[in-house]
Amino acid sequence: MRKRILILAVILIIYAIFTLGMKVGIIDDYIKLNILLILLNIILATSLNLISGITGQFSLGHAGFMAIGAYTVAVLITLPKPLPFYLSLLIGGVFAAFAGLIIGLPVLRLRGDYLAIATLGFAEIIRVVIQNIDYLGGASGISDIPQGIDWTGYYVIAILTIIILSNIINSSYGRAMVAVREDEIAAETIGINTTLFKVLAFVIGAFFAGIGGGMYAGYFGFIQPDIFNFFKSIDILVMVVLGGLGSLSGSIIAAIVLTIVSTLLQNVPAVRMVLYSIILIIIMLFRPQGLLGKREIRLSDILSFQRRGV
Amino acid sequence: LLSYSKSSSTIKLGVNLELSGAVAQYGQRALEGIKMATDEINKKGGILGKKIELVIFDNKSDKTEALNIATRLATKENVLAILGCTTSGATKSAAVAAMKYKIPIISPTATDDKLTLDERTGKTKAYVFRVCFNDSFQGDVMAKFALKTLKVKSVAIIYDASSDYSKGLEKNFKVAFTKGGGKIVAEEAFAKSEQEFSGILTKIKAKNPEAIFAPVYYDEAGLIIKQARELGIKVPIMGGDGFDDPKVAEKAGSKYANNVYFSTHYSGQDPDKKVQDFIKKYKQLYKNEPNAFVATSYDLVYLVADAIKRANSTTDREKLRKALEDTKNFAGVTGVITINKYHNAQKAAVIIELKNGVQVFKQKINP
Amino acid sequence: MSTFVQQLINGITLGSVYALIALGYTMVYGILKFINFAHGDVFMLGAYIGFLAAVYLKLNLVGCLIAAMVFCALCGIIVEKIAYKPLRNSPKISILITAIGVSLFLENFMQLIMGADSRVFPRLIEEKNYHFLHGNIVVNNKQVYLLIITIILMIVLNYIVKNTKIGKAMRAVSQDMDAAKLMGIDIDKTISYTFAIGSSLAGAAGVLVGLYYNTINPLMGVLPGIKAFIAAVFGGIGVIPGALLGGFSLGIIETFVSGYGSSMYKDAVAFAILVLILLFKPAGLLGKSLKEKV
Amino acid sequence: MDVFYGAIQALFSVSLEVDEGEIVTLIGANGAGKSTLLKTISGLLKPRTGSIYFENEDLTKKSPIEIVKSGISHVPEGRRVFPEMTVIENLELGAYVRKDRSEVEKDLKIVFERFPRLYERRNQLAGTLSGGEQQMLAIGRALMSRPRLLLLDEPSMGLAPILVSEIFEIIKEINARGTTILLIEQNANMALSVANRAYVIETGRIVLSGTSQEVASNPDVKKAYLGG
Amino acid sequence: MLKLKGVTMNFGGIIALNNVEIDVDEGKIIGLIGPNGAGKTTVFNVILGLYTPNRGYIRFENSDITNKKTYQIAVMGISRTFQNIRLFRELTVLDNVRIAFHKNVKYSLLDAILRNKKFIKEEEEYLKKAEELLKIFGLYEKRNELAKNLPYGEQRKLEIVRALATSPKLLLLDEPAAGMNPQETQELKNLIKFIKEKFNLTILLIEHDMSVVMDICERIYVLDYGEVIAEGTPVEIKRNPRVIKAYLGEGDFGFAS
Ligand SMILES: Nc1ncnc2c1ncn2[C@@H]1O[C@H](COP(=O)(O)OP(=O)(O)OP(=O)(O)O)[C@@H](O)[C@H]1O
Ligand SMILES: Nc1ncnc2c1ncn2[C@@H]1O[C@H](COP(=O)(O)OP(=O)(O)OP(=O)(O)O)[C@@H](O)[C@H]1O
Ligand SMILES: [Mg+2]
Ligand SMILES: [Mg+2]
Repeated sequence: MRKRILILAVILIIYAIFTLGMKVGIIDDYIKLNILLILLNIILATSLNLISGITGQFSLGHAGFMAIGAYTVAVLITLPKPLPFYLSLLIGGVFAAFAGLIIGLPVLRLRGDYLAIATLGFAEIIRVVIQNIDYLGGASGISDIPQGIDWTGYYVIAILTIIILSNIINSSYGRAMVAVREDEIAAETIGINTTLFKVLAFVIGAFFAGIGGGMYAGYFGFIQPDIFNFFKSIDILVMVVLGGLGSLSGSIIAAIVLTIVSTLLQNVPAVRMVLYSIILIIIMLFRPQGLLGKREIRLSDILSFQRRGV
Repeated sequence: LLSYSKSSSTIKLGVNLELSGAVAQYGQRALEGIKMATDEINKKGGILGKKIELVIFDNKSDKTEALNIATRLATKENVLAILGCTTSGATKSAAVAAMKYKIPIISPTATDDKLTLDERTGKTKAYVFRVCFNDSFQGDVMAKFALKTLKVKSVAIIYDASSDYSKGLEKNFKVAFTKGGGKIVAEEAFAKSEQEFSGILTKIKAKNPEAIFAPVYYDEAGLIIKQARELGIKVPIMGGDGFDDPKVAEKAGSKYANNVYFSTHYSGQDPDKKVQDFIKKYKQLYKNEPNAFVATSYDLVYLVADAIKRANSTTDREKLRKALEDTKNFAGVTGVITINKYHNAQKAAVIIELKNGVQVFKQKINP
Repeated sequence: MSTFVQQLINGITLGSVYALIALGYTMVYGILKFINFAHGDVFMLGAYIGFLAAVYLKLNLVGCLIAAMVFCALCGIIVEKIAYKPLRNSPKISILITAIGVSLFLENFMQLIMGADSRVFPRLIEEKNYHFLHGNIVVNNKQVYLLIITIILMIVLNYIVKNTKIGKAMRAVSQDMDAAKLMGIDIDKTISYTFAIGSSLAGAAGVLVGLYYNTINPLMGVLPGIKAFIAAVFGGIGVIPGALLGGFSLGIIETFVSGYGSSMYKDAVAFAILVLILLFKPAGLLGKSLKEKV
Repeated sequence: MDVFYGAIQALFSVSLEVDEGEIVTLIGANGAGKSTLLKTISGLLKPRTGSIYFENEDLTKKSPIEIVKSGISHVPEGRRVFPEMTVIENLELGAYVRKDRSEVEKDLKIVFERFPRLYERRNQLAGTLSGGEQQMLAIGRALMSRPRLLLLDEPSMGLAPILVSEIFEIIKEINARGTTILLIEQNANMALSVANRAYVIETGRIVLSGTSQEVASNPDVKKAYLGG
Repeated sequence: MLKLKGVTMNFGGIIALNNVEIDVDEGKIIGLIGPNGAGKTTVFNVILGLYTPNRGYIRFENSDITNKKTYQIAVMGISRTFQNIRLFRELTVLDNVRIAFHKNVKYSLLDAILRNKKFIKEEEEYLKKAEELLKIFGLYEKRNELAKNLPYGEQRKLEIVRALATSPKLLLLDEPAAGMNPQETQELKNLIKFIKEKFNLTILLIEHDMSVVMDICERIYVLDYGEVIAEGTPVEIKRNPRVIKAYLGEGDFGFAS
């Protein structure tokens, strides 16, 4: 119990510090934007980690679910009688989760690279369909989406995502997902319905991707099918692997590191992508298992460590 | 906090372009035009006694990054205005920041009709401008050209469904052409980076259109012309300013680059000294032929410089915005530009014909 | 009817392009069990080498092919040594990330030094069109070359992997590296060979496709790379004739979807068909879905 | 020799000698380091200190390939057959370093004579063989390189009793034809009955060595490894 | 309790099982022996639904499980170990065991997300049970090691622990003594007898080590080329000439002396 209160306190303190920073102006709008991007990437990376890292299902379609969330929100909050933003966001997540279910049921029978292709395929189908629906703006997208969310919303949702995912992972349900990753046959023989857990991971992951997409629409104000293309999925996958497959804290750190690296590289426009690719390779060479491997850095561990240190 | 720092001895202009990634070829060419014009202006002493300083960033052809960079330019770098981006998507994304921080953003080449208009209210976005014509104008021009000059009644369209430029032209051409009594016999779409068009061309061939309209960029244009001709399709092929690159003829091969017509901003054969100087200078600098991206971006800098001069302030974004709005009959390489109330460049279009791979001036169409 | 035949020809041509790239993909995958994401970019590199060889060294087609193949083989070996070898004992997905890194590097490096704009590939051979059925069906000589070369390369490659000693070594390495060492197989050398062959195939494909479409640019490998990967998986990844079959299937499906259905949904429908077929053949067309022995 | 897995030390200054023509057996409990020792000899692991000599040649720095070429063959623990290759292909790979093709053909016949079951299954993928069949294949594959020193890691594991005795017959026969053998066995009774000399290893250290009879009659060994 | 009737299984031409009939009575330890490749492991695989037999049916406690999915069969109370060890290699010893409690978990996903009392209480219970099981098998000290780093013999034991954690009624052991020396084998025998009593198990056991089979099995089935060639008590089997010829050989090695 004390542990929980402590964690809550840390979460609140971080929130207070950043909010204050923004009020005072130490954190200017540019930095704030990048902090929001980090939070968004955390949601996307941790949720993909549930699918690919924890459950071991190689998915290249995360951006597709993001698109569903983003478009749902964009449409619902711009209706003649607009729905409230957070309700729309939830609906966006549910739609994405539903898509995850529809796609997951047949596709998750496939393994490894075959699964990768199928998920990639579905994400592309989602994108192409949106691209060809004029009501959704077609290729030119939807712009001037009213802003429905700000720093507080981003922060709270990111924290909730982390807590929910980590609670799932550290339960029997999460362990069953890990079992699916490690050895499907062995998992089945100890009574784990591997299909169910694959689909479950897929649905939960898709839900949070949808939420992430909706948050994007609600803050960035402009969406286009092209934003949610295959390369977006790859970007998220890179974060997951770089952080360490199966490590939520790894995903969080990778989301932070990669977003900051990318921002810093803005300063060298001519070679930014060349440098980025080299950095990517070097990190992988030095940390082949990802920054954290399968380990987790828990907030509670850090706290208790510090207390001991004092 | 957000106002432009007064002490600066230069005029800082932000450049937000696709220098890497999917459409780097547009951004890189646009940057050439921007740099060339800036150098010229600075050599002549700058504007209002100050030199232009370009603050250049690469948005990786990524929309989110375009917004990120626009935010940076508007807040951290304190530039007077933002030049860019080349594509409508990135520009729209960046425009979110432009509106928020009240800084003019002027695109050299983004053509989507909706770019400068608020999608919710339909009003013109105060800080968003462009120096090129928009899709509906070009679509109109080519539809009229098809009906009146080529005198064709049935047209097949090939377009890039993943490109808002291509879709915009397609849509507006269709409307104008059918209104004028023409018939669209086929509409075929493909997605970015396609190289193989024989499938859709074969289908089109079976429908026997009198002409083909292909609102695409030069890479695809060259391939479409070539593959169509190889399949024995001989009818005229039309396009927009995306065709305006010498590569179209090179790719198609001079044998096939015939009976091709496209609308664009200016003709290389235009005897106007400004045009000829521009072409000569560009060739010297870059050992290459200029295309539409280079030319409009080149004009972009001069147009902004002109507005700064009229605003008589090197620091005030609001004054610059007004001056931009007031731009009338600005004489650039790509024509005489007036910024209309929708913040679009109003100017004449020229129609170019390819004859044995050579660009020949065909006619001029006024707005 | 003539339209149908013409579409079939179009589909086979497109399929040859996919197959040509998929061959190298599948070969590297078959041995190392990882998706060499940079394969499409090696293909691009091959096209540029061919381009440079033709423009500056004035080499003919064969010369350009050899130049591109040799250069790409070297490149493949170097890339493997730098970016993949240190990760040999890591999860395959880690190598996938360095492969993405390599891919980004090659694309952006080329954009940097050669410019992002496309180049026109020189016409190295005389183009000829053959007309049939009163000009209703057109085949050109480049299409024929493309098809023949693809098939020949497939046969050669299949022979190498199935029947030669190095081929057996490759397969052994792919199945159990330690056990392969105990057989006296030089793992490094075998993998280098694999990359050399796979990359030189990509190089050759680059030149041929560059010649066929006469357009090259630094990103030209991205889409064909993905499509070839799909083709390889579809045919049964790791199975060499599968790459050919997968490539042709994908090419023909795409062409027919856009030729007879809606071209707007070409990719979506093609994908849907592929996924559907995969659901019934979960290991691809020619992949054996072995019941795992437990 | 001292051998480590990362930071974990698995062997502690182990010294061991095998003379030409001998059968030497190494016995020890689970996790004692027996397999580790064989892996070090065949070059899969590198000792941190110490050295390995084979016929006056220093193998310590050599790669597994060179070690195989010099005449050492290793039947690893857990069989490690190539699962997606046929039985014949597996056997052919055993002769990978050999150049004398006609002799290889002969040896292939000999292996099939020894293990008729493998002949029945010659075109089956090795991964689908039963456990015991795979074990036969692993031994057969090692023999294909005509080794002068054969390292056997628990060759009788998973074999039917009738085959166990056969395997030991085969080991004796191979030895009689001039192949030196270093044998790891859980079935210490059998191992000691065919071996000339034996070593006992406990938690990475050699604790006892001597002729088979000496070792077999040691009371500690009797109690710990011989089931009585 | 378990009944195989007329079970036939072939793999593209190879008949791995031919008309196999096996009866396992509740509370017994039954042995399954036979030459290599006779089809013993395949019997386990068809029981657990990893392969579906081409003919015949399998009943477990009065229900037909022939076409059931593996996990359903496991939930019904059959658990197994593998000849080629299949642990969750990258997980710790403790986690390997904890995962196996999944089929008994009563808290919902929502309980897990909310970390409520129900969740915490159950989790604590599983942890305690897992640790108890590990202690029985002497693996408690190694609970935080990765499974793949255990020596072979201990991996085998861990597999048994994992199988037990699912609280099965019927336990299938595939060569549990492989890779163990006589002393360890002796311990294993005692362990098997012990857990059988403690957890009220029925056991079907494949083993080539005759000292194990003859000592602890009450009945033995002998397979050869996919057919049951003999069935009986250890004494009967030991003397059966067909079994001697096909499987045991003439020597008396392997028998506990
Ligand atoms: N890859 C590894 N990483 C870390 N430790 C290892 C590794 N492989 C083996 N070990 C450890 O090294 C020690 C010796 O293992 P080894 O496999 O040599 O034992 P063994 O005598 O062959 O046992 P067994 O009879 O069970 O096969 C054991 O404690 C084992 O846990
Ligand atoms: N998936 C499969 N595909 C093809 N053949 C198979 C497959 N599984 C088993 N077999 C064959 O079926 C036969 C029986 O195999 P099984 O593994 O049941 O033997 P076993 O009695 O357990 O032998 P061992 O004692 O050696 O483990 C073997 O000949 C094997 O090659
Ligand atoms: Mg061992
Ligand atoms: Mg078996």
